Amino acid sequence: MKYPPSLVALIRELSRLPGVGPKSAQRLAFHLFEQPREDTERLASAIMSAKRDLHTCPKCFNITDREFCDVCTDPARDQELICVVEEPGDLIAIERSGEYRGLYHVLHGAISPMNGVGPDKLMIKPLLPRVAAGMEVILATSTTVEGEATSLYLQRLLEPLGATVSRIAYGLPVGGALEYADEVTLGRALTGRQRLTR
Amino acid sequence: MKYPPSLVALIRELSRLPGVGPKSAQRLAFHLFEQPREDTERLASAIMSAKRDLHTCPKCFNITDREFCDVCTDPARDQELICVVEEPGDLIAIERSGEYRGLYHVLHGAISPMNGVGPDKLMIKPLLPRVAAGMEVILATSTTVEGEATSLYLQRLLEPLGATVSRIAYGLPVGGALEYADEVTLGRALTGRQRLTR
Amino acid sequence: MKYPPSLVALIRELSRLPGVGPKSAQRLAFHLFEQPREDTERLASAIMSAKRDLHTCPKCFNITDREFCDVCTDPARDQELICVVEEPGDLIAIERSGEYRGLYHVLHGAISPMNGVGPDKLMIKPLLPRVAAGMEVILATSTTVEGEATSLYLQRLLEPLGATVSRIAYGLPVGGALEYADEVTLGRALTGRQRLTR
Amino acid sequence: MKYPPSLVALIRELSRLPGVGPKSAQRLAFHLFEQPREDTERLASAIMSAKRDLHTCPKCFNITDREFCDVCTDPARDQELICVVEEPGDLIAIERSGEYRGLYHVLHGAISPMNGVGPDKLMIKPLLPRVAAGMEVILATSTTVEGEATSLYLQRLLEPLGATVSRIAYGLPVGGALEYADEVTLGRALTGRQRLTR
Amino acid sequence: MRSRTANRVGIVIRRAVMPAGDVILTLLTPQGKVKGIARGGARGALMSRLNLFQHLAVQLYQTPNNDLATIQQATLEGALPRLSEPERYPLAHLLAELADALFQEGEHSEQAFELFAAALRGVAFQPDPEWVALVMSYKLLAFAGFVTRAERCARCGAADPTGLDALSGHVVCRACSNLPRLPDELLGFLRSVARTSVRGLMEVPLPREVRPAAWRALERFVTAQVGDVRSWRSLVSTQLPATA
Amino acid sequence: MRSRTANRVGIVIRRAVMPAGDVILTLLTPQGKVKGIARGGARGALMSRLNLFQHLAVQLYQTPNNDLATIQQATLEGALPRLSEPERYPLAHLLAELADALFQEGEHSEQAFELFAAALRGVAFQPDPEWVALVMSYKLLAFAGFVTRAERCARCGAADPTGLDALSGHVVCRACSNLPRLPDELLGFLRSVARTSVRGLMEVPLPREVRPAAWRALERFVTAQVGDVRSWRSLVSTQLPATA
Ligand SMILES: [Zn+2]
Ligand SMILES: [Zn+2]
Ligand SMILES: [Zn+2]
Ligand SMILES: [Zn+2]
Ligand SMILES: [Zn+2]
Ligand SMILES: [Zn+2]
Repeated sequence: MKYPPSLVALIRELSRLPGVGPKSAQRLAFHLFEQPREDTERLASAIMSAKRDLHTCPKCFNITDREFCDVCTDPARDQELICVVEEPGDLIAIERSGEYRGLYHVLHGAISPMNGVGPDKLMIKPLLPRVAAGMEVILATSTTVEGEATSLYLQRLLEPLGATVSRIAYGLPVGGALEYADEVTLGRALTGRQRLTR
Repeated sequence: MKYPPSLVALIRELSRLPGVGPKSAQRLAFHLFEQPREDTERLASAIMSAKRDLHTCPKCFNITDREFCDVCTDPARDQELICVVEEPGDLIAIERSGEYRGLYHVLHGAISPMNGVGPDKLMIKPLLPRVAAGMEVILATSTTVEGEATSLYLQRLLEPLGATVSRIAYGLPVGGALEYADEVTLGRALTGRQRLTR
Repeated sequence: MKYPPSLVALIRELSRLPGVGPKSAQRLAFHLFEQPREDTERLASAIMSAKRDLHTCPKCFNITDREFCDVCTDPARDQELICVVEEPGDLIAIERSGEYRGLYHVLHGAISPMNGVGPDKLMIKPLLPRVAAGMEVILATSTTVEGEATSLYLQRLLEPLGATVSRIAYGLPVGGALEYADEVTLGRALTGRQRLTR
Repeated sequence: MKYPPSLVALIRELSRLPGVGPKSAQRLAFHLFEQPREDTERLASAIMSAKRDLHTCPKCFNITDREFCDVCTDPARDQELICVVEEPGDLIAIERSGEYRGLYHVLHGAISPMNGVGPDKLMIKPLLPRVAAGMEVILATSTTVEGEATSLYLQRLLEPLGATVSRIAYGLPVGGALEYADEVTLGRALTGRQRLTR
Repeated sequence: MRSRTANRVGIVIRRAVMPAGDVILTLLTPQGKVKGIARGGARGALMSRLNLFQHLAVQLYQTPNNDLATIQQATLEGALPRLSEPERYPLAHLLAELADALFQEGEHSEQAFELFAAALRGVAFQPDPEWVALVMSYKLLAFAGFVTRAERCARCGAADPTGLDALSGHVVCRACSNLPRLPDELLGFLRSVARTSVRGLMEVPLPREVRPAAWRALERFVTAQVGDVRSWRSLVSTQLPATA
Repeated sequence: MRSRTANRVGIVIRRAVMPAGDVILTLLTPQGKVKGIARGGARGALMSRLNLFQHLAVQLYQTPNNDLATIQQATLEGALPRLSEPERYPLAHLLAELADALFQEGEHSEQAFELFAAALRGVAFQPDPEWVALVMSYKLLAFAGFVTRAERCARCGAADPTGLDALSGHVVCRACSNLPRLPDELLGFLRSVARTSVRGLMEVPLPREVRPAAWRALERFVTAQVGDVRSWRSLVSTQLPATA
């Protein structure tokens, strides 16, 4: 049996999405086929509108549909505190934690020479003019080797500017038993222990 | 931070897809944002075209973009053999196995009174005029309770028409060790054993 | 810190068990340490007694603590039916299915030249005198390549003896949807379909 | 088929081990049956010796086969630093990290009233005389609610003794991406961020 | 439909870690008590969410061959970290254990859930968590149909009973019991607790010196009517003398 | 035997995270290069172990239907955290990328593994990581059979060639190349690198001012003989001017 070309095209496009294998692409295609026309139209136009309306904030490189993003234009945010993250999704994860009230800077990646990503490919240059003496910059890149290398690179660049540079804490996740933690994390959790005060 | 409305809309629409949780929807949305405009346009238009071009074959209820589907119009197919399946995806799985050269009939579901699916909700009625004495009908519904019930229901309807009715085999999957099979399947595999002949 | 030698020895012995990694071995060792002495003694003596009391049945090579095993000495069993399996665990899985009332023959492995297991390493020779014309031998080796090769090898040996030789059924497991079956299994399930009769 | 009683007994004893279900117990039993006698004897005697030789250190409640454990008798260990853990396995995990050179105190559990474990059931009383002004006590109980409650309870007891009390760090595990961290842990990782200094 | 999943939002009232790292949770939800297992939950991505007293949204997957549903996804709706504080922690355990004993699986009750959630919140944030726990324990019992009889002697029906019945935990007259007379404030509380609002009860806390008697009365009543509750034992020992 | 698992100990030379959170690792081991996928490895218990440049023991499970083996267990044998430092990080990438290009899957070689492991350790701990990387790059190339011809002109065979051949990366005579003359120290290094011990080479580092030429010679040779290596591009930009 030959598949109808428009079914083939749909399956091919869907299987380009990250995390969607050929089997799930087929399942998604059949699902879309069984939905009412309004629903599929809503999906297609949501995809088009998002692409048309969204761009990166010229200040912090977060995703936005205005000139500057919601964080950059919020006067209640602490303007002396910048949290540097790798991806827009990291920014959203931090926002969701509800523990942070400063600004952000999205690098759009981490340094990885073997993948052709040097510092010049990341939004590092536009970060420097944002940092002034007396401010704090929190390096919240991943705790992978790539994220740690990016953090060390930024530390060297930022310290001469007179800013306080800090690194997101390594340690045990909430809800964990020591027994299930790996040795490296456990070692970092011990050396990074926090003094308790009443 | 408030998310841009078109990002929110995109995440909401994506999370309606089966198997896409809120976290994956967000990841998909960011991915689409980072793609070139042509790629996202191609996805959106593939969704729209599929919806516009595809419908079910009036004979076997397979998905097609012509009047009748590719299987129904292929004269090389064995016209005396009909394989009854639950979903269009099952038809494709069987086609992919390469072991079958007859026709199909897609029920678009299985009998499940608890979910409000009676025989009248399925494409059972249009199956009967397709069956004549001397033909063989293979019941290839799932081996779940619902699929088995649908198979028994069809058997009662089809036997009076003089057709040979057969059921897809229960047994061990290829590549399996007995030890890991469940007892019920193992029992079916033993009672359904096949005589070997040189 | 040096571990106490008897703890080290216990962890080492436990980690030799199949499916017990070094971490689980350590967890098991601590667990044994915290149990009352009677419980650990019962485990140690169960291991020793099993080793002392059990051997393979000289007729069917099942595990037993008598001269012949329970199946071989049960006169109610169908003496004209022999089910050939790879391992004692397979025999038990079939017994548990409750669908079988014949005898067994345990090969203690499958043919695998790459792992140095030829037919001579298996209990194949003692099977031949047990088979006579008019009997049925069910080949219930695994559906892996090795099990299938062993089955074909036995078929060639047994057919000249005038016995009916049959193979456990390949097919869909009970409770499965077609969509999730692999193509090879699906093909076998279709070609091995069973005719339904009222 | 009736199983041989010594096989039944072995399976029953094995399935009492943590993490060993009835199916794995059966598999382990068959495995032991197939091993040479010396190997099974070595396992059985390792179990017995461990039970006979091991007890808890009267000072820190670590597992040992001497009067006092290896850590307590090592003069090179920092005698002014005590790390409090829930289980002996936690102590070993910390030792393996190689980052710690002080002493330990094993509580043998965490406070959990609904499981009948009050502070009196744990090795808390013998900890107090070990703590003097100027020492540091690191509370390395789990980051679960139970471990956190135990840590808070100990903090109240230890602070009046003039010791520095610290808590193992909460944060991101090494090798993690922010995106996959949960919000609570992310929040703790941000508030617990560490100032970087050249 | 091939789906066997259900979404539930509730509070974790019991948590047990199996040796292989699986976590078994009991949640109290508006749809009743549910139990599920999170495979590898003690080390995996769900770890931080699967904790005692946390308010979770979970996806449960029920297979036909297993009685215990599998917890596939969990999102945290809210945590009450202050419940770990020594003066609150054993009280939270008591309430959770009571809820576990009083409500059955599949017994649909939004009210029971709301009452329990309010109780935990109260213990977490109120300045007098002990009083919250006493009041809410009686409220949970009353909701499940267990009300201490204190208006009339539970044995002979005489008016104004004053002593505890060791067997039933109800209040009986002097003729029917030889236990000492209960404090007047406690008698007043026991007579009014079922029909007074939570807010009303919170406004007139029992004096500290009467509370031990109140706990003993509650313990006897629960043990007689509901069954063994293990948290009692830690109620005294966990709270440090300085803060109790 | 029904087992399809194998244990391997090696160093992670490549790591890619798939969108669903799976991690694909390439390890260089004494038994050759192996590739495997850790399902959910970006969030699960193995997370901390599945990192670039880490020395791991893994259990691989090979199913008949999949080419990519599954990584089931991983224990960390050793990490080299200093490789994240700006002056070492791009050099480690270069060595890993070279090893990935030079050694094939299933090509058993303990020596190749030991050489690469020594190279990474040197870059991590030596005070002059740039020199370690240059020397060890040439050593890895030589081990794989790629030796720069520098004794005689690679084109016409004339003695004492002095310039680089843009096409092959070998050294040629003035008649055969119009590129400028290489520095004498570099010519000496190129002529001796294959037959001198690592220790011997480490003792006589090239002066700093000659190194850019040495890198260019290496880049040309690798590009011509082995193929495209992406890490070159970051060699300059990643290292901060102050520390390079
Ligand atoms: Zn912005
Ligand atoms: Zn058709
Ligand atoms: Zn036998
Ligand atoms: Zn000790
Ligand atoms: Zn009375
Ligand atoms: Zn020349």
